[in-house]
Amino acid sequence: MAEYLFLFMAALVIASAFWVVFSPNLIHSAVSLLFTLFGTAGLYVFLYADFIAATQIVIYVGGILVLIIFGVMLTSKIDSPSIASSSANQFIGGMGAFAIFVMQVAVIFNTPWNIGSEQSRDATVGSIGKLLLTDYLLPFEIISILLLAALMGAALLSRRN
Amino acid sequence: MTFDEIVALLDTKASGKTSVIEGKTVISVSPENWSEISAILKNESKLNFDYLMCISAYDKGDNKVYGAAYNFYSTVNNHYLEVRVEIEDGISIPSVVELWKAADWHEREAYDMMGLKFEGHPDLKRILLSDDWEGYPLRKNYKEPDYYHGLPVPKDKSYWD
Amino acid sequence: MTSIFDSLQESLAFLNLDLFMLLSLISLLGGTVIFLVMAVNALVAVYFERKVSAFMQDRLGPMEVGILGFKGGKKFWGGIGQTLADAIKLLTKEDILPKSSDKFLMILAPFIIFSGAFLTFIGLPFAQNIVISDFNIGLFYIVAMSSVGVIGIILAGWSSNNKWSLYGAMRAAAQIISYEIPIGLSLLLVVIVSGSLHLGDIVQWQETNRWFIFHSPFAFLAFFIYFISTVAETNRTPFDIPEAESELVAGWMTEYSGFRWALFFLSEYANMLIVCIVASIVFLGGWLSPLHLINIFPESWYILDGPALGFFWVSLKAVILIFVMMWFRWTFPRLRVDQLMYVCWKVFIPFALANLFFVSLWELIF
Amino acid sequence: MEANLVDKSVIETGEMVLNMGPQHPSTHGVLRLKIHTDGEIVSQIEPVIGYLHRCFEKHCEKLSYEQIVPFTDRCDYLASMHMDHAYSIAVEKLLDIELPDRVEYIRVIIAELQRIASHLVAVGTFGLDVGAITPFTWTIRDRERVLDLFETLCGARLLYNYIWPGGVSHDLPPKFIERTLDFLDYFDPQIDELNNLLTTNKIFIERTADVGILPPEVGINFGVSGPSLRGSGVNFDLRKNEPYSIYSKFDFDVPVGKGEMGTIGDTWDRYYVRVLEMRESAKIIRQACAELPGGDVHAALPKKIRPNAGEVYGRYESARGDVGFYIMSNGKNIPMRVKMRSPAFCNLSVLSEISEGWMISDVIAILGSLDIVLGEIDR
Repeated sequence: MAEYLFLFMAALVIASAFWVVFSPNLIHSAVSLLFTLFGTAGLYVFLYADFIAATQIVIYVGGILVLIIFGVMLTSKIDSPSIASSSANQFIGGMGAFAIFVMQVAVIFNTPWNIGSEQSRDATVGSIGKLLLTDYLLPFEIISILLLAALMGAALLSRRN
Repeated sequence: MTFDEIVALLDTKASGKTSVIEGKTVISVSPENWSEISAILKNESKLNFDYLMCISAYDKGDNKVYGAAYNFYSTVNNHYLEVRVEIEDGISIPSVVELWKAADWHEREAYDMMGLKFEGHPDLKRILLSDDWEGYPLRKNYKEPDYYHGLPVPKDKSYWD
Repeated sequence: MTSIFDSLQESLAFLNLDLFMLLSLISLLGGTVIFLVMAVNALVAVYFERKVSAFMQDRLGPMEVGILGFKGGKKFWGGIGQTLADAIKLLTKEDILPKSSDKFLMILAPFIIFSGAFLTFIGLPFAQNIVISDFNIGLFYIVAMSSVGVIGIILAGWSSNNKWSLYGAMRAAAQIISYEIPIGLSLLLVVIVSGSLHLGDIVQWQETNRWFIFHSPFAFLAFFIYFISTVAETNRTPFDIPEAESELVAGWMTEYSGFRWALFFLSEYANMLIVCIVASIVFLGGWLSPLHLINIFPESWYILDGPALGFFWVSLKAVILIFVMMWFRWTFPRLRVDQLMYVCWKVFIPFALANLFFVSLWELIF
Repeated sequence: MEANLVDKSVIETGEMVLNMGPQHPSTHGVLRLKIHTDGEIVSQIEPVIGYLHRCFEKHCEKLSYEQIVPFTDRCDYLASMHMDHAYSIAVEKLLDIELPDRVEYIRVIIAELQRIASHLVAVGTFGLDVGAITPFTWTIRDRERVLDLFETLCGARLLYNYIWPGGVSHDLPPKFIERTLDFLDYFDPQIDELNNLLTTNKIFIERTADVGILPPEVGINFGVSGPSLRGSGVNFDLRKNEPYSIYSKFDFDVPVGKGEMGTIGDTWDRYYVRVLEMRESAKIIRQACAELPGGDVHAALPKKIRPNAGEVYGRYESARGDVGFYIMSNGKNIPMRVKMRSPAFCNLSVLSEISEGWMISDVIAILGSLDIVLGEIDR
């Protein structure tokens, strides 16, 4: 059962990711990203990372994807429902992508995966919270300062004059 | 001020350029003098006609002479004046939009319905009828078109029967 | 806390199905239950809203349509079948797709919005054990899922190829994303105090201590911030600017008709129910009986307090909150879009943040 | 932190033309507004009118003076009595006749009732424009009572054809005065209720105060009249300034905008002037009902009205403002030219001027506060 579901999720992620790249319409790409992100959230659930899965949805789907769609709409004529995407430098891009692909495959086959039996875990929220406020406090704070700076920058940009 | 006082004042300011229509309390102005007289009506502090109530275009019925009747009122001095500017077909009347913004739409209506041209109007185009309408419907010699955009115009009830 | 999912799994064990079949069957059953809840909720809530508005506006509201010959007469129940008739009408109506719209997205959008509401219901308890699936991070899950719908709204507005729809979508996106923050911050208060994201635990906390709204003055304020923000989140008056009828015709729904419009409607009322149930669980003691608030009733009354009546109490609290939302709608004019943003960013968020700080202090001191 | 920190040309935004109407919930009829917007901010508005043009003025040149009355009804269909009254006054001025006292009193009572009815619609739909639905149903409920009165009066509820040149079509029905007074007793508390629900509502004030300010001199220059001009603090009401009919006999005030909630001449002021005017109208009706004389309801007129050659410009204070009928006669029984000066026509022309820089929502509120009726604008 779990296997089928995993395969379904993985297929969803890959297929929608393909469509993100190949769709001729930018908005369709962005919508396709919705399914990719959802599928990724599903994969997190398989890793017993329920909190991360929910975070994935609230931040990526509810926040960043909305931002992306806004961005796409603002880059072109906003009131026409066909925003075409075109690709330039296909050859160089293809080469780069291929190189990364080869690298990833190499990494996958060279990593000593620790495959064990299925195990269930308790809620992860508590431990995430503890880790964030103890071991990883500095990165956490740095990220919040970065976000604050981004927030102020956005406010500055959007202000007239 | 009464009508006679207004006429007397206008005579001192612009002598010979206005005349009183016989038997009526109406001033008649020729189109050449109209821009001068209208400025006096608006700016002379004793007259101070700040409120242009109405511009009525009319057709004398002889296919030649058309006129515009301006009804002025002063909200400061509470007096009233009617001025007429009569023209022969084809001659334009100086626009008074600069002095009274209310004249904007009234002059457009007069143009639309009676075909009076107002010189100096910022945007003299049809207001009530569609832009491609032919003829000026309130002229006495106006003939209803037989076709409008290729559709027959129903002229009597038999059309529906 | 057991969930419907678990209990179904137990009670269907006699069928001796393999796990895959069993889980599929249970998922299907659970989905049907949610869909029924949403549909019945929409039917009842729309009828309720019409009657409430009629009452407030010196009208009678629907009086003609009945069910099976029962019309309700000239009482409050007159026209009891009206919403059912409307639902049937909507389902049989022509489905119009404008010629120059983005058809794929226009068809997809209502389903995304609907899924947002639908998925939220999975983790939403109606009473102690009446929840489709009991999540450890229930509260966070609900917040996460209710943020999915906004994508559907943007897509619906944009794909219609109508400027009014686009305005509605832009306004809706800005509004919903903004108001998620005060909602999240108010709920975080509860999480800090009760120490859990699990809705059962939160109610448990309230049982051993007191209703959350009476926890501290800050919690009381948090409830109001939460409630008003949810009114904005569900796009209801006075925050209905995304579909402001007198300005944007119908906002992002302008070009929709028939069944897909019905989905919008369904999700809208479902969202209303969701936020009100969350409010009643998180702040108003959930399935705890309010009789405990004042201990003056004879012992025998506390029979009303048993688990069977949990559903009743949750619904009662939610219905009261829904009524308040309707009351808002038929009383207030609409805010302007900049005023709406002002209320969110300059009033609610600072207050919610201060609230968070003070409630943490409160917890440290007391 | 100066502007040159950001290169504006990179993120420049374009202007969008938004077509509001002719089918739109809050254009109060078939009005079309071409709105040039930058985001929500309106930079320019071009009203496009004429969708309801019914050639009123051309019809008038084919009809006798009596036959025109039903057409005037249809100009301002929310204040038909005012249109009839205005036209009748102009024709009577042209004929130079005296009317029986009873006619004048009846006309004043009816006209003020009509003003209440019309302002109720204006106030209610204005609430609707800013999103408050309940005040609309309440005002419509009260307007219904006025329409009921008119129905007993002449059988019609919208287009009355009641006030004719030289009189009214028939005398008041029995108990009309009692019923009118009953209505007024009922109506006074309703205004307080409306004020509680809408006028003093915080959101309503936020939406309307300081929005769409019409300075008095701009209003006068654009020919704005009626409550829309009085909202700017201009004390200009033809019933006081140039009393026609018998208005000089009555004691009433002319409410003007005082800027209580914001600036003088804002949208709230224009709204509130209408609310106050309803009270003043009630005051006039009470006085007129108390003094109503007996007598005939028709002046002695020949069967065919045939004025001498000449022209007249009759002014009248309708619910929307200064209605003018410019009638030119050439001595026949049909007029040579009838020009109607429509108050809403002039009021609408100021819309673009006062709504620049405001948001789309504000434009709706400003348009609502001008209280236009398209039947009258397009004629």
